[in-house]
Amino acid sequence: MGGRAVTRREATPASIPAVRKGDALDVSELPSYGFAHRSLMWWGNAGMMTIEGVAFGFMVVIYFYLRDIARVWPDAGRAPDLLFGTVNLAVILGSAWPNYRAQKAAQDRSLSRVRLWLYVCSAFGIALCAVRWFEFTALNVRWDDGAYGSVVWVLMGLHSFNLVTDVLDTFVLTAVTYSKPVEGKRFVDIAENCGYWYFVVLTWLPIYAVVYFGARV
Amino acid sequence: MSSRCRDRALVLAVAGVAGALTAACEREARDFLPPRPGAQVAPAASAPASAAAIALAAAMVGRYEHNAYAISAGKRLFAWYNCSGCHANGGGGSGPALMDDVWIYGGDAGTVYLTIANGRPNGMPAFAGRIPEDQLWQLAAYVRSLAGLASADAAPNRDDAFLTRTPESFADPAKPETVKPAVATGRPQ
Amino acid sequence: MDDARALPSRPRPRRRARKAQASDRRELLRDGAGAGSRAAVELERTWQDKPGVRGFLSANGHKTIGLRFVVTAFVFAGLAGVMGGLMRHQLATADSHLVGPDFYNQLFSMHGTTMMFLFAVPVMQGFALYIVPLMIGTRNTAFPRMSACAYWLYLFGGLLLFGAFATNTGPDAGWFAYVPLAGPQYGIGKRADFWNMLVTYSEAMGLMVAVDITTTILKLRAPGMTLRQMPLFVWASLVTSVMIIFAMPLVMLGANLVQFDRMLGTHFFNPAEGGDALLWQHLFWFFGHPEVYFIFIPALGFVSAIIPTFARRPMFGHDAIVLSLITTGFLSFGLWVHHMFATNLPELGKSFFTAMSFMIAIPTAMQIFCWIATIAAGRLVMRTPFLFVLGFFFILMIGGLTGIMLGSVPLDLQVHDTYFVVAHLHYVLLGGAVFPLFAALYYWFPKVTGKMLSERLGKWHFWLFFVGVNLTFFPLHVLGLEGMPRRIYTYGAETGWQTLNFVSAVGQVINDVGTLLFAINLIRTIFFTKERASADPWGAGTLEWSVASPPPKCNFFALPVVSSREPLWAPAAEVTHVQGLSAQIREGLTTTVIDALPDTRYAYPAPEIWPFVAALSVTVWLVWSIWSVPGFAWGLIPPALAFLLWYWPNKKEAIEEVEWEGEP
Amino acid sequence: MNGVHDVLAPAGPQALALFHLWNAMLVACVVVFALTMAVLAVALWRAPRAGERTRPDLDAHPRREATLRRSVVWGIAGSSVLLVVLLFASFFADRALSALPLADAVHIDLVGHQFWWEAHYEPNSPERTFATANELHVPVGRPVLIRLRADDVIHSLWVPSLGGKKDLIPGRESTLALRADRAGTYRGQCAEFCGYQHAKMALVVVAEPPADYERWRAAQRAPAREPATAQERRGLALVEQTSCAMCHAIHGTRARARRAPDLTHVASRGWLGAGAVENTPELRAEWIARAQKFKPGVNMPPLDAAPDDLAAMSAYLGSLR
Repeated sequence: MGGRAVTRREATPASIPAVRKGDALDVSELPSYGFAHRSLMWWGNAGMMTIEGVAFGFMVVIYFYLRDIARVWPDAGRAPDLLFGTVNLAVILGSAWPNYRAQKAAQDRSLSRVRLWLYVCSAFGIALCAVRWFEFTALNVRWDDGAYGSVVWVLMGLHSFNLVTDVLDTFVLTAVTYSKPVEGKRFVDIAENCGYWYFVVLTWLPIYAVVYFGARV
Repeated sequence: MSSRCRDRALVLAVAGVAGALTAACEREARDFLPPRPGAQVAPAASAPASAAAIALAAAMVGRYEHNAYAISAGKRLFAWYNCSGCHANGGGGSGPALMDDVWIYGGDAGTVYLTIANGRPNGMPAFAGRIPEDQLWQLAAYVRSLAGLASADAAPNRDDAFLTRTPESFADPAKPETVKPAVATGRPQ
Repeated sequence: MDDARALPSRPRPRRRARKAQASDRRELLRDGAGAGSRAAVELERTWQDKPGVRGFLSANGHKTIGLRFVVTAFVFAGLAGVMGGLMRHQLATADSHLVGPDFYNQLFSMHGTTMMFLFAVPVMQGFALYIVPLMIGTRNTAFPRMSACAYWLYLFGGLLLFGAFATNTGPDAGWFAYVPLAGPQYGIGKRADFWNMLVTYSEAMGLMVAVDITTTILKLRAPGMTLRQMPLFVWASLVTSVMIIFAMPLVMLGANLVQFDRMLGTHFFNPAEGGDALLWQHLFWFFGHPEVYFIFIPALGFVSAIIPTFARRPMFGHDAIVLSLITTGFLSFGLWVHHMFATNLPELGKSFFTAMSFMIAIPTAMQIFCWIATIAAGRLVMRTPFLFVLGFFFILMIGGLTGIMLGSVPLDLQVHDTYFVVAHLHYVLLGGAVFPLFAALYYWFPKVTGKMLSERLGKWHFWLFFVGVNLTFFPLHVLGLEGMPRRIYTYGAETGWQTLNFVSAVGQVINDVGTLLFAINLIRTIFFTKERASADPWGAGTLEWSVASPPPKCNFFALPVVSSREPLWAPAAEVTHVQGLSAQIREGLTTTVIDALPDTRYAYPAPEIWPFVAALSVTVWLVWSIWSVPGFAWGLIPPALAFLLWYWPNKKEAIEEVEWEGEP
Repeated sequence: MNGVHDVLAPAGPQALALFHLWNAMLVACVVVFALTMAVLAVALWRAPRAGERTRPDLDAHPRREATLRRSVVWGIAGSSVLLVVLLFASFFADRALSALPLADAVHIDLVGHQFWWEAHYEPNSPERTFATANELHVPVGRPVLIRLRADDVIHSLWVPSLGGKKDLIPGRESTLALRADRAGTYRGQCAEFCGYQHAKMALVVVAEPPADYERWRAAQRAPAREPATAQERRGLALVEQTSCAMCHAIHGTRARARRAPDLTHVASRGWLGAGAVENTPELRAEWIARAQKFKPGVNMPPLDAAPDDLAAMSAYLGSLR
């Protein structure tokens, strides 16, 4: 099996500027960074999102597990008020737009546009954190009131942790655009941070549904 | 760094580590065999505890307040001996509340021990002789933990039961004050 | 190479911060076989760790980190082994009073926790960190600083656990830490908190390394190393890493939920307030069963790397083995309930898990048959690594077959939580992981140190260990059937369990002698052997054997181009290596995921102190949070700062990188 | 007094079904193991030897590879068939376990405590219920339906000679059905780690002919025997005055607490402290004085008493048949 002769293939297609020179493959003309799945950062980010996604997913499973064994749900407190959660949903969905623009700008390596949109993203981030604060005040249950309170607080806590770290990331990336020289790799980082923001937005949809409607439906 | 400064840092580090070690050992020891064997067979409830017994008890309660095993044993006994019947998980019922910072007879270790051992007027029964001396100390340590007077590291966390109060480890160690009992109710006014 | 060392050193060119012009590029020093010795010297300098303590703490070469993982893991394993010996000694006689129940509970909890969290997983990940980049032809892993940080987290976590144990705060609720015994009411003191923290540490470590290894394998393979030509050990590492990414978050989450119950008074596991004690068992075993496979699958990779070398032929059924590895990875997520058959879960569901447990035997059987076929069709070189592989067959088979018995719901009801399980799990873990691990140690030792371990001592080690393991653990099957439960610190003489326990203790001593011989072998070879090993002492075919032993700092002076599974056995190819990467900054090549076509050049992160500082600050946070609830929040500030400083661009590096930059 | 506790010595239909399954599994596994090892041995025996420098064999030998492939495929097919057979065996054994007829079952409520077993017979018929601890008596040939609850942490009930185990989990109820077909004493033990004294949490199951069982049951229903001698009377007084009465119950006396094993008929039991010490007068006295010596971590506190006081208590408790 392993012993059969292996058909040799040309190691590079024409589109990629790695050229054969004698018995060597010259890669000096290759780009030193790439966007999306060409960059290692994208893979690291994907790993990160998988890890957190698994944690979120199981937290939601735990929610329904506990709901399933409960006689009444919520077993203490009331379902959270809808106002701030829904405001958050609107703002977070809205934040996808500047995020998209920032990602595009990073991919175009346009420093000024990157800065502009990162500022907008940061503003959205601050707004989201503020709304999140009010959300916690309107949960209508304490974490030690019962299993329902515990699971709601931890779900919200996990997402808030993500939210805050990514907002801080955005601040840092904005600041870093002022540290010269700006390597191309930094645009990749910004683009990937924007990719991660989509994850924060997308995870909010199921968590919003569970936290705000799990105790109503 | 000068050598003297380094020496001082070294001493501090050693002291810190030693302190952590002692604290950990005090907290974690499980002394299954208590220092004094146990209940006297002849009930001693009528006789007031001797000064020596109180001094010993104060010392032992002081030690047990830093020992998680002793406090948790006290907590178990608090339920087993039906202390909750009157004190209701520490919140107070027909007996006074134990979680607050108000003490009728004083909240120091010796007094709490004495209250449990000899009882008090208006309903607090005497436990000396009925239960081993060691358990009196454990109960006293636990009762103090209810008011946040025991070491927070060693104090119990929440129970696997209906939530009736914040866990002992969260109790606020406010300064205890002594309030004279009202004769009729045994409760502070 | 020796010539290159003799050349006078040259200061590195300094440049101003601007995009390199085409004319400048010609002055930059690039690698490649034709680049000459100057490039080689420059490469070694570039890849050298910085000197001094700071350099030691900053190092992020995959060989350094991998080796640190392996050595640290073996130190922890030694300590846990001593605990195991103490337990066997305690149980050797009935009504023994060598240790009391409280200490015994800490002993077996520490033994299990250490072996699973601080030995088995880190040692396999350490091996992967060391071997994988060499095997796939790259200079470092994708995120070396993350792995460096992971190592420090691992070390601090381990030290913290052992520090806790030394101060009588060792976990005492078993390595599975079932609530309520480890919960807020019955897990008194800080013992369970330390266990929860350790789990957080070790899972964070495992996840970081797993992401690193996955990315490395997918994106940094040498040109031409398509997925189908990837060595089996690399496949095993890939499967393991992906499994870790899906399983470990769960136990990390679970341990934190227990910690919230203990610390904040939440009610996840409090049945009186709507929680459920069984929930923890689901969370733990959904991770806990795959955990066994995190240990077992890399070991299968070792075996698959070693057999072809000593059978002098490529592996029979390479593709089938890859498929088996992937299948095993998938199926291992469907087995967790077989640890919970004695609970009151629905019967029908349990039967499903029986079927799954039986099914996972098939891919493993497939691999065993392929290995035997390879041996049958090979020409055998009987060296110590191969002996350990043969021992692996014998012991793993027994462990696997008893595993099938345990997978059956009704039979499990009898033997669950008895010494039968203790026997089974030690057969599986020793046979399935430790024997291959020893094989791997003997096999790759010359690559790592440049010296060969003594064959004579190695064979003694093998036989003593083989006999010892069987003598220690076989009688335990019988004890389990005779009704001896696990985790008891003593038993009465009337139970009749003494004889077999005594035999087991004798086996343990033989085991210890074998291990001692191994230690002597290590010390003798490292400190007293002068003879150097060649680059490829076993005549193996994979890439790690193409470089000197020990490997150069940069691994490859010119990255290889690959066209077969065993490049060193294959006839000479037309294109043999890559040229044109920087010799002055740490540069490598990314390739496409499936076909391994050159994609971009990649500047590896340089060594930095920040991963160490970050790990330290995370430690501060976790320890603080054991003692104080506000500490749980405020303690986040130091790690946040550390990670910020870690990320903040280093001006000098940025300048260098810009000068090597090529736009996509 | 020491009971049988052996998976391979079944004394009831449940354990017997499991015993048969065990035998089938054992035979299958031994055969598989022997075959695989034999094939490996032959392979090792027949394969030529070589050295590190031997040129690796990269040439494809189509016939040899085909033979290997065939062997592996047959091996896999064989193993799969065997696994399916074992799966069915397991499934049918499972069916057999749940097929135990429970029509005239003896109902027992069993509560796991750190570190002892509290039993209530016939909990649903107040006129027939009674409490005991750490020792169950069951009539031979009649099924027993045990309802399991845990008071503190998780425990697991396991009587190997009668059948498989079942966990006792706080907040969850489960049941275990057993039947003893042969008279005898069977030892069970807690099988889920439950703390300091998990090792000494035994449960003795005495299976006896129905007539003996009825006699035992009637005796257990009765209140405690009145003390007959002066020493026994002194013993009772001491038990009522000291810490014993704070946790234990003896029906018909002032000891009515329910935190520790019911002692109304403690003398009818073979062991004290859930299998910690044998129930002899001397050991009983020593147990009362210092249970922690035998079972460190048990909740029974020590008692500071003169030897003759201890002897009196031991004598009184020894009279509670």
